[in-house]
Amino acid sequence: MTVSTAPLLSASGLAILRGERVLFRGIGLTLQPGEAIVLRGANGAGKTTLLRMLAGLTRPEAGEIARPAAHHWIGHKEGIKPQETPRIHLALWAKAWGSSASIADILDQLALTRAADVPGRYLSAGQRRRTAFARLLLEARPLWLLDEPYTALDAAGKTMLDQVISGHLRTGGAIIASMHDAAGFPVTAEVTL
Amino acid sequence: MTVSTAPLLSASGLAILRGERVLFRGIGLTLQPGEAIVLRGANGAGKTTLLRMLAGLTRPEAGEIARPAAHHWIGHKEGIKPQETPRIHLALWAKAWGSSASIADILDQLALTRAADVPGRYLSAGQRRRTAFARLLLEARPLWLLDEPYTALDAAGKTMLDQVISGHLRTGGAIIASMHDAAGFPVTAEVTL
Amino acid sequence: MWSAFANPHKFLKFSAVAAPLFYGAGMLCILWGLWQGLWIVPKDDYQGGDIMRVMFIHVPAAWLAMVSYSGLAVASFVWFIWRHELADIAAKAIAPLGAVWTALCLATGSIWGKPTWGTWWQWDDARMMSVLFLLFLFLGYMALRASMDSRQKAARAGAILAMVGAVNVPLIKFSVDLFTSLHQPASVITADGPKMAAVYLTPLLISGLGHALLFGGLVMTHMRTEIRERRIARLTAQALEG
Amino acid sequence: MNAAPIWAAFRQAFAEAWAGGAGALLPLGFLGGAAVLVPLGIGSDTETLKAVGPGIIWVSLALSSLVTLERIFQADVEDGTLDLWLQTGAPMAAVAAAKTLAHWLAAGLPLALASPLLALMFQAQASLDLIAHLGLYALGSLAFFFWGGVGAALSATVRRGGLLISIIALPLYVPTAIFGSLAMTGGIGSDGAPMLLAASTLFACAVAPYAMAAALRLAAD
Amino acid sequence: MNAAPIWAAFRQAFAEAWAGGAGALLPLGFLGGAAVLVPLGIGSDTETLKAVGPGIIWVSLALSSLVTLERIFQADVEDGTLDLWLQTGAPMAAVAAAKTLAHWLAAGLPLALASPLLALMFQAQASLDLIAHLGLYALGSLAFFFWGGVGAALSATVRRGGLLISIIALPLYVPTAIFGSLAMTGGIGSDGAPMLLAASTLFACAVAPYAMAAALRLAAD
Ligand code: HEM
Ligand SMILES: Nc1ncnc2c1ncn2[C@@H]1O[C@H](COP(=O)(O)OP(=O)(O)OP(=O)(O)O)[C@@H](O)[C@H]1O
Ligand SMILES: Nc1ncnc2c1ncn2[C@@H]1O[C@H](COP(=O)(O)OP(=O)(O)OP(=O)(O)O)[C@@H](O)[C@H]1O
Ligand SMILES: [Mg+2]
Ligand SMILES: [Mg+2]
Repeated sequence: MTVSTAPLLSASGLAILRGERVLFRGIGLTLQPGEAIVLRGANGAGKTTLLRMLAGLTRPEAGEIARPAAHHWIGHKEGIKPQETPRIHLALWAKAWGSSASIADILDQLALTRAADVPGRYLSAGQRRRTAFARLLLEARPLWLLDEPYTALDAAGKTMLDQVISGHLRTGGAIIASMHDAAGFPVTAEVTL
Repeated sequence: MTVSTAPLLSASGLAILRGERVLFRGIGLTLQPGEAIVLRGANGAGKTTLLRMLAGLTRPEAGEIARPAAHHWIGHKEGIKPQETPRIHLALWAKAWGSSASIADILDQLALTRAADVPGRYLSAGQRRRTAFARLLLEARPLWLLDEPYTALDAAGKTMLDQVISGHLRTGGAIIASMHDAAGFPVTAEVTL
Repeated sequence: MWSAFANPHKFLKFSAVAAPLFYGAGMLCILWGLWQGLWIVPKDDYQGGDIMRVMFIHVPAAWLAMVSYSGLAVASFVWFIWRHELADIAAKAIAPLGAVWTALCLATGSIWGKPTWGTWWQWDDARMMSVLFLLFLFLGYMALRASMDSRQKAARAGAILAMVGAVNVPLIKFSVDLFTSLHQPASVITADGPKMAAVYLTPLLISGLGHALLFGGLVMTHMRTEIRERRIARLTAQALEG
Repeated sequence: MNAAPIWAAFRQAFAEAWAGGAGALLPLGFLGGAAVLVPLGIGSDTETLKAVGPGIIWVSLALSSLVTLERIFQADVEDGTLDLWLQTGAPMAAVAAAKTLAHWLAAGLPLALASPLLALMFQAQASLDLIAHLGLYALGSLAFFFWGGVGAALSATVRRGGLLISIIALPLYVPTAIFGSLAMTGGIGSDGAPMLLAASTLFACAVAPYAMAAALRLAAD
Repeated sequence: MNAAPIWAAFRQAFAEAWAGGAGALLPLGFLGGAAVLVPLGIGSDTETLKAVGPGIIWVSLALSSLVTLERIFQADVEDGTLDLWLQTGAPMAAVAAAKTLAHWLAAGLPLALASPLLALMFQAQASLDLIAHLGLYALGSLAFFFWGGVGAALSATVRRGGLLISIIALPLYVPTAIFGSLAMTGGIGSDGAPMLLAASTLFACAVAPYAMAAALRLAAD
């Protein structure tokens, strides 16, 4: 894949203030299909803030972001309502995004079959994370923005997620993930805040 | 330390139902001073539920728990109010527990000096965890119950926590921690759910 | 006999016989009371003429409304302290029935009030308001139970509410003495014994007994259903466990 | 415009509104409770009650719309759902309108439907007017929910913003309340009042969603 | 008994009550809003207004205690604070009472203090009675907050349990509302009413904390 393709995401000169203080400035990055960038930085360095910015949720103080591709965003908070079971949650977003993926298959792939009908309020921490990751499989989108994806996952869950991410990268997708541990998928570059 | 000391915690025959289903049954454990037990189990196996039970928060369906020693509990949720800064949070619990520890020192030890006056609502995920762990140092208590303690911590944070835990064990404390990764402190036994 | 109420198995056996007996005896008493009340006793013009005959439903219903709430509170207390599952089953069974009898008291009271007091409802009347809120308490109790996710939690939450809500019962009973009310003061259940004329009193007491028996029978039937449902749930869980 | 996300937002909000227990029964309980407490304080003079009845119903509608709305958007911020909705590609104003409509259907409309009963409790004469009033209450409460939604969205990041909502939303309620009660009392100048009420509701439905969308974007930032 | 945790609970709750924006200004806004909306619906006949004034103030107190309390315990459950309080070793009933008291001081008492102003808005004659009434409102609202706290604790695990709270708490409010309005209207048999009001408040303060504690233990389970 040496054909020069258009980047899925490019940003330059990003800066943000938090409480009168510059959290970071001059951050730029470019992401081509098949690439994985890992964000590193101490607690409170601004990884979550940068990811939210790239997702279009937070307005940068300065800098430019171009994101021609569709993206998925999985943050610290999973976006599952207390009354929503994983099955209902996925059905809802399948509907909203017009996806026709098989929800039963996705639940199976994420080992959520047993918890499929437990309301969000009672899910375990790992089950909540898995439900959020299930959204990634609902609709194919080139760009994935993942904030500390390994959080709360057991060993099997991490392996499963690594496979999903590797598969995504192989088929021309790209990811940016913030992480404190070693990544279990091929990393193109690391950005440290 | 071969002198037979009284256990800090002992439990036997613990069982719980969740949604008409037995989550676990027949769980028993005994914890002597200086011991560390790690709880293992897949996502949703019941680690959090067992820890809450040992902390006296959840009522077991069957079984006995004897907990003669005082304990600290750090769960998935940190117990920090949106308007509380780490400094205020620690001052509050120091007051409630009648502790006279130096809050400035503790903030320093957890590398929270910069975030000491940021309201809970704006803390980063790791800063929230660190604030919760700071409570462990406010008052010396023999038994620590920790649910996935490494979550959201950066490398430096994990090292720091390992040191704190090792120190606690050396001075006759004991811990039970649920974990998905390898522990960075000496583990006496693993219990798998 | 009391042991039968502590042990679900014995209770099932006991109630299999007792519930139909209660229905039968209860219906007999009620019908006799109604027959006396509607056709035999003289009408009392001071109490609104023929409409006063509604008394033979209204007063037993009022008594049962208070008694059933007290029963709910007592059963909740027993469950809360001793964790007798049957007490919770009883509480759960009493609530909807208590609501029905309370509604009956309100409805008959209103119907009686229109000709005698000239109004269906009097908003600042402590007796009427406190009975209305008794109905609210029953409904709130049911809504609270329904919103809890497990049976154990529903029982605990319900018990707390039922015990706290018991403040309302004395308020209902003594409201007519404490406040100026359109409603007449008690004339049957008073400290110095009944003051009502015997022609009215006997059928009224028999009716009251009838309502109590019918209520008791219905509670037992509800409890039997609930016991069986809990058994099925338990067996299903065991089967799933393998 | 793709209607699927908007429809999904509506369904989610509706499920959420019904999840907290017994659904529409509860706002009814709230309204009933308010209606019952008022005369306790006021006394039971028939004339006074008849005079205050419609006013009390309006106020109860306004207050219970506030209680209902307090948590809508705040919960979305706290559990991360708002992030997802902001990124669906659908216009956020439409999503916000769908959510508000769902909550109105679950909590507002049942209140309006119960209003004739309440009016009777307040000694009103049973008449066809009560049915007409039901329509006015329904219209008015729709406006209350939309303006309340703006307040809720503005205070979504402030924990315990419920009372802040009241301060923001109550002034917005005033025109609706004026036209509504004018339409009902039928005094001088009340001929056009139902039209004015409808117009003010229409205005709320047209303007509030954009305000909500802007406020929600701010809440996520 | 060690008072330190109880005092800490009080301080935390007080800080929380004031954090959500402008603190006591907000309940005042709420009460003011209600006071403004009511005459709008009722019309401005002096006699009617004077008659309904005290009732409206009672109702506003009751409703705003509900709005305030909705989030107290629910927030504690959601952010994990409840777990900490349950493990302080201090009696949970005392902690719950301290929290309730703090919220009453921040939101209930200011309302009571504002009542003479509101009464004047409702065309009441300025007189010393208004000050006496202030005391009655303060007493009564304390009972409202305690019973409301029971409702809030019971529905703390149910999201959007606010409306469930209303259904639970309103019946518990009745004795207080009855005695309170009786004491104010000063009709026949009202001699003992202030005493009865005080007794019902005392009863609430004595019983409600235990019910709250039991309900909170349940919410954490
Ligand atoms: C909706 C309105 C009414 C309600 C909520 C109501 C409620 C009650 C209650 C709770 C009792 C039981 C009192 C006790 O045992 O101490 C009772 C008894 C009674 N009620 Fe009513 N009532 C209403 C209307 C009326 C009316 C309109 C009348 C007739 C004018 C009436 C006549 C009676 C009588 C004669 C008793 C028996 C009292 C006794 O002798 O102990 N009630 N009612
Ligand atoms: N209003 C504010 N005042 C002061 N500081 C603030 C404010 N809001 C946010 N901050 C700071 O901004 C930073 C936000 O960081 P962010 O959550 O992006 O960190 P992160 O790199 O994701 O950390 P973690 O690894 O802990 O998740 C934190 O250091 C926080 O203390
Ligand atoms: N009401 C309920 N109905 C059905 N299942 C329930 C209910 N409440 C809890 N559960 C199940 O109980 C389990 C609770 O597990 P718990 O949170 O203790 O897991 P854990 O071992 O801590 O998992 P994790 O590693 O993901 O944190 C989950 O599997 C959850 O689905
Ligand atoms: Mg982060
Ligand atoms: Mg867990």
